[in-house]
Amino acid sequence: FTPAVVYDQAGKFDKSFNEAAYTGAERFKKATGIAYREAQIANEAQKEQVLRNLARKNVDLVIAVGFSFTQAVQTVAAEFPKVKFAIVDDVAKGDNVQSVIFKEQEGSYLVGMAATLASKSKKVGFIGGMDVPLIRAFGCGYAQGAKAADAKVEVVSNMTGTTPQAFNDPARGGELARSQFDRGVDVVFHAAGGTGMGVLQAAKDKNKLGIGVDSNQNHLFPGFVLTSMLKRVDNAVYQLMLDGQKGTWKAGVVTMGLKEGGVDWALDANNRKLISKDIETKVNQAKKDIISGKVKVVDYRAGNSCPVK
Amino acid sequence: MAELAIELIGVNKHFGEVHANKNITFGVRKGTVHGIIGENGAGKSTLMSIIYGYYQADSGTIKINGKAERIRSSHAAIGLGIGMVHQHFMLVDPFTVLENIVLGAEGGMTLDGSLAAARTHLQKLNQDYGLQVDPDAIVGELGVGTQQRVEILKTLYRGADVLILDEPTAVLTPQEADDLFRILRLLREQGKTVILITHKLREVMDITDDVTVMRAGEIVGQVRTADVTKEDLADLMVGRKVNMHLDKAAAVPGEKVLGVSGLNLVDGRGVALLKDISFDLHAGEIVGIAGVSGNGQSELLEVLSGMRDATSGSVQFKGQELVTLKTREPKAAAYRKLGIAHIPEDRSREGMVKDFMTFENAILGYHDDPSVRRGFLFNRKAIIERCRRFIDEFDVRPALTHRRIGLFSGGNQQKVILAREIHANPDLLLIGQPTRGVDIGAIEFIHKRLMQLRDEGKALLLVSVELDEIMALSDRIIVMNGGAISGELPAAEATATSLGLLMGGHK
Amino acid sequence: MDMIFSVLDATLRVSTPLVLAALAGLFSERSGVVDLALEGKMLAAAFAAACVAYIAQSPWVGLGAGIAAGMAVAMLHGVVSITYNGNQLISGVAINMMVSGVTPVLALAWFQQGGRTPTLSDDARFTAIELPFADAIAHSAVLKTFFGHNILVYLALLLIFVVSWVVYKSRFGLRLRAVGENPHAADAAGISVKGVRYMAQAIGGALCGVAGAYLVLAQTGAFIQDMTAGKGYLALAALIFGKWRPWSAVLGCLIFAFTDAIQIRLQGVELPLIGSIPDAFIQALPYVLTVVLLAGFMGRAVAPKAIGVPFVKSR
Amino acid sequence: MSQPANMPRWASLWLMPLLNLFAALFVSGLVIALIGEDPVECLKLMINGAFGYPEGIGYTLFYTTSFIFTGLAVAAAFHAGLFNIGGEGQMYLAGLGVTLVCLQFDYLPAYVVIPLAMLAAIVFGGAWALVPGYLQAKRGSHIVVTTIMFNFIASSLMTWLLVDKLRMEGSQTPATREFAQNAWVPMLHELFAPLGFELPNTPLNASFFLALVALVLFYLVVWHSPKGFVTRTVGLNEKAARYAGIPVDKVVIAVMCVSGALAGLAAINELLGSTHRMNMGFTNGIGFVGIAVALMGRNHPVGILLSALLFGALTQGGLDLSFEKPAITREMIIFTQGLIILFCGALENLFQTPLSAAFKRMLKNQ
Ligand SMILES: Nc1ncnc2c1ncn2[C@@H]1O[C@H](COP(=O)(O)OP(=O)(O)OP(=O)(O)O)[C@@H](O)[C@H]1O
Ligand SMILES: Nc1ncnc2c1ncn2[C@@H]1O[C@H](COP(=O)(O)OP(=O)(O)OP(=O)(O)O)[C@@H](O)[C@H]1O
Ligand SMILES: [Mg+2]
Ligand SMILES: [Mg+2]
Repeated sequence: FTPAVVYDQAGKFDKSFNEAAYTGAERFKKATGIAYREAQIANEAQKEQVLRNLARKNVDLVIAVGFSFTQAVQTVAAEFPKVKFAIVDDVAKGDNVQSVIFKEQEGSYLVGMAATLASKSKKVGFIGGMDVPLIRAFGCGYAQGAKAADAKVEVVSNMTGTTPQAFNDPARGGELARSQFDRGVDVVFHAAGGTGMGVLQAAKDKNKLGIGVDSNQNHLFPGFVLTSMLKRVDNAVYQLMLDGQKGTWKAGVVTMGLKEGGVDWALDANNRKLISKDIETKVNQAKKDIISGKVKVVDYRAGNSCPVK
Repeated sequence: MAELAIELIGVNKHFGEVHANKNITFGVRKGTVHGIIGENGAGKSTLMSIIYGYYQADSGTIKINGKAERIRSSHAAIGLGIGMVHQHFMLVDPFTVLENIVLGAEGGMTLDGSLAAARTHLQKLNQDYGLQVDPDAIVGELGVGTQQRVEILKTLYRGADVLILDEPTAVLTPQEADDLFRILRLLREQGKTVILITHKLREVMDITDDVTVMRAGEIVGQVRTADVTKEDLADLMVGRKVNMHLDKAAAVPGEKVLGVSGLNLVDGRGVALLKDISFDLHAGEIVGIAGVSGNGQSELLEVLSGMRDATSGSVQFKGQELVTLKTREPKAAAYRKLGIAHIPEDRSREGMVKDFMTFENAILGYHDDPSVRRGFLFNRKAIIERCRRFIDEFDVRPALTHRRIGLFSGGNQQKVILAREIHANPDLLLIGQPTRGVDIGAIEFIHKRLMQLRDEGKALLLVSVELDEIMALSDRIIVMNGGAISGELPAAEATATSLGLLMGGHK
Repeated sequence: MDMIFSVLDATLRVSTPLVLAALAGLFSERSGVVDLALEGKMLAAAFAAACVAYIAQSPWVGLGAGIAAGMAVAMLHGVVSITYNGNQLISGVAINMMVSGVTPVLALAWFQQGGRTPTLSDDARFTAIELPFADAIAHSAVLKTFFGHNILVYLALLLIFVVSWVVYKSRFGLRLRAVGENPHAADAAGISVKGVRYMAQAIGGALCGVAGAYLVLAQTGAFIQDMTAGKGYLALAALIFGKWRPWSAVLGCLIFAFTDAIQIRLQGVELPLIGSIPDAFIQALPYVLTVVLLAGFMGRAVAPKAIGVPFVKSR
Repeated sequence: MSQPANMPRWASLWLMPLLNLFAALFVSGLVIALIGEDPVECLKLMINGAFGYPEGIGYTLFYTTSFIFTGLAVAAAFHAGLFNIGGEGQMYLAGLGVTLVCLQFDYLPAYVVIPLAMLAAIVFGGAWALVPGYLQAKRGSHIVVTTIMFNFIASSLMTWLLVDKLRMEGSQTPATREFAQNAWVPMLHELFAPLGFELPNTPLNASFFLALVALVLFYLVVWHSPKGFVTRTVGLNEKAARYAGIPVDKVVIAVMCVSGALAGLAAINELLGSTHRMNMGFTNGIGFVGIAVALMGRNHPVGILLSALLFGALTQGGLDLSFEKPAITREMIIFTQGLIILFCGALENLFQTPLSAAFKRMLKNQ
């Protein structure tokens, strides 16, 4: 059994979902001793090429990371019906394709609540990377959570830029965070990859709180990272490979929400002191309510709009 | 024998396959003015550049004040008391005079101190040599004559004992040239040595003590000026008999080709550059425009050639009004099509594209002509043929159609431009400084060609700062001063004195 | 009031690396060498500063390393453009690519953190310094802007004065300008054209070094792949905008930084009459403004005459 | 620069660039060895990846196609003395034109919609370059600054359009819907299939021929037509251009339009030849590579063809290499590209002195 992972343009070490996928694959390798192949594309045309190449080289399961692969996966999967394909972050059609999508809004909702509860100024901030629907879904979930905790809270939101560079500009991230702090924000959540490093750094410099994203970033600046919104791409990739190996892999759409452990908030030794009992109970309660369906978090992508501002 | 300031023994210099200086051996006596003459490309500038450390000789010895020296850079030359005023001025245009003078000889890390010291020194030099140069003027805005004085001041400021001047008078008016010579004589009196490169034999006879004649990289003669005549020098230089006197038949003016009346030009800053200019020009005559440069001649050419719009007035060309002419293309192109050709004053910057091949320059301005195109493409063969004809007829050397024109000597560049404009068979030819920097052989040729053109019935308007040239070629002479016409007289009646008075604005 | 302060404060912070890079470009371009390599110089400096500051646990050593790296890249640009008379535009583009490629490779090899360097602790960074009597002027937004920054911001401010003094009032400055305008004239005056150009590269490299170090040591606390994010090009644009004059170039940088600060604060804000403008348009604001300013007020920019032309002794 | 007289033409035309290429490869080899890989093997993998098998060649030529267009775009402006850094934005906007046409009209037959899309690419790309050109000509705004700014503005504009206006219903990818087949430029493997040739399935498409035609036309126009003559005159000596009666402003504007249009044609290759939809950021640096391609190719079509091919090969061979050798990352490839540009494009005089000395000695010995 040979699995393979294909990273998108942002690159394997994007401190975001590509990196999380890499972590998952590594975990699989460690657990099973099975090596995997990996590839990274540099432009549009290479997407199909790389997928096709891997399919041809007797790879059993090809995992494409990122919504930009959707089209390529659909095309190539149709050409190689015997090979299993998977895509993370979007839905691709095909009888041999599994699509793993996350309910980012649910995890964001939780950290939004935590943010409001931790905020003294009752102003919380959001900093996204590039202005795309996925990132807007983060922001929208966050705003819903924030407002749920306190309807009067103000959510200040910024996007970093309009090119993929927006995920790699920590200086600008820091500047955006500072601008929000100057406007009274005291907790800021970033969904901006490498740019977010600057956000968290600025939070620390200004003695404010930041919220990490994707992986657990609490340890980066202990005492200054309130929590992290976990998006377990690593789990998803690990699970995909494991299923592939065991033969339990199935085509179709897999949605990873709070219920499935696909998203979560992070509580560990690094932020233990920042999270009061009150926050912890309220957030965990919300988590339960979402899982049980009592609380519905709106997905920005569903209607291209957000119920709260 | 007097002491030698500079002595060269067996100096050789190659540029690739060109042997620019062949086994040069000669000496310059201290405290003299030493002339160096020779055709374009004879190797004069190269030789001087070697003395100034700009180029390194391939072989040979250079002695300064009797001591063999290796001059590796201009810096070293300056240290040995050598100063050079280059053919193309080596000035930084946006700098002030003062800044240009201290450049490279500042004397301290900060500028304010250096400039203050230089200012005092400069005042003294200004006084000693009767130079009137404003230390705070921007060099780029100065006239060439003043720029040259700045160059001389630069060398004096550095304490030069030997002053090399490469074609200093090529761009000067006679008055400015006279002034330069006055300065050079003063320098000689003070014991300085001057080396003077020039194409003007009159100047050589006027001021030099010794003359060295170069031809094709070699020294072909070294004489005391007192021992020779102009004609001897010319023959020595070119290697054949040169006819220095133009035989001019009387003009037979035909119909009126150009009628200028009440022409005015005011620039963006409100300065009047041309004031109420009126004159006529007929077929078969040459009208010369004399004047100290900067008195509107250049602007007049620009207006008449369509490169600049007049503010008011009328220009009638073959009965057509040009000033109000509405054209879709730029006026310069429209005028050319009507039959006005133009040889610009600043040939190397305006009249040609240095990086273009000869054949490309041969069609500059005529690139839209049906005769050079085939559909939307060029007719390459026709262009080359045309260029070849130019080269043959005007004896352009080297006779290469595929050589960057920047690599040709000034005289040969001028011939290509001349050929191009004459070939267009214009009714009116505007000519600016036709022989600037050109050697006497080429001058002879160019003058003959212009006369021939006149005799074919063309109208020629000639602007030149060389009074000799104006007087030799023109049938009528118009003198300009301060943007206005200060007088007009038949060439036969003109003398240097009468023209000089008019040029000074005395009616 | 607070908004004004916040904007001015951000302007100062954001403009600092731009100003330093623009001044660096000024030396290079005034000497006649086109400097597209500003980006690469800065990025290399950021990388070196991050690595060394982390290892030495000292921002000053990191700054030194940044300066050294900036100068090293500048020397490469110099060797190509000055000694080998190479095409300066190509050299700049190539150097930027090389630095952009090699830094993450080295970072990965040395720190195993995916092309990043470890996050610096506060001891290894330049943090805000509190100036005395800061409170006394707390009522003035404009004055307050100048307090509570890190030392490099003040260094940059100081350097503007130093640079404009050097360029206009020192012997080196005179030679620099001469070499960029007319190298043949400078050469004839006994000045080593190549020497001056190398010197300009060295100074420019050092300034870029400070700029790059600022990004890491003052702003982000770690090196991240391509973290200069086009600042070198923006600085170059500001330099051209300022017609190659120090204060005008600084003004260009300030305009960029200022509109950027405004832009950040305008995102998502409902404007009277217009309503909410898409973020994308607001983000384009600094660039649109630059174009408008260039077209409307700045007039023709006249570059140093010899810029981009290798100096070859001949006429 | 004057030609050293004692070096044969073939040496300066072929030998020196080759030596430079080797020098660049040598230095990158050193770096590769430094990270513990075998440089020779890597080089082999790379060359094999680019030229060793039909599919590799297909991809190499596909990339080459786009690079030719953006390279020509930069070169065209260069001949008029303009440094157009805006190829990226012009290509992006041209993509918008193509997209709008295809979204509206892709039900029309191919022979209508494809030319229409090409026209749109030319018009949109040209228009995006026209503004900087106009500002340069009439207001003296420096073209380098304005084109950089226009790249940023283009990317802002396109992000907004793709996210909020053109995005396919129900998808979260900032991309349009797929264009109907009518609008697809025929792939080479499809074109050749009826002739009995079996080519691998690669994005190489008929735009490649368009690129070759563009190269030839470029040569003819620039060096053999009055238009090119006028352009080069403006580029080399503006004063002489005015003297010659050339409308300098108009030429500057027109050349910028042509330049933008050429960059725009690269969008045809990418959108109608390969992705068949508009993705956010589809230009992907192709416009910038065009600068390197043009400069290295000395703004001459033959040079542009060769350097576009080199960059195409690096893109494709680099992918294959990093595929086989995970240690050779994308960043290593970028570094190598930079080295090659530096050595071949800027250090062309590196070996001049030693080489001409060698030739001199050889001539003497004969
Ligand atoms: N930099 C150079 N590179 C190559 N060849 C050169 C260079 N400079 C001069 N030459 C060659 O050397 C010869 C002598 O040139 P030089 O400039 O010394 O002539 P000149 O006597 O000063 O001419 P002119 O009267 O036109 O000023 C020329 O014919 C030319 O071919
Ligand atoms: N870079 C060069 N390469 C080859 N030859 C050159 C070069 N520069 C100058 N020359 C040669 O040097 C000679 C003299 O050049 P120079 O510029 O002094 O001409 P000129 O006749 O004095 O013209 P002008 O005074 O009008 O500029 C010419 O024959 C020219 O071919
Ligand atoms: Mg000469
Ligand atoms: Mg001469």
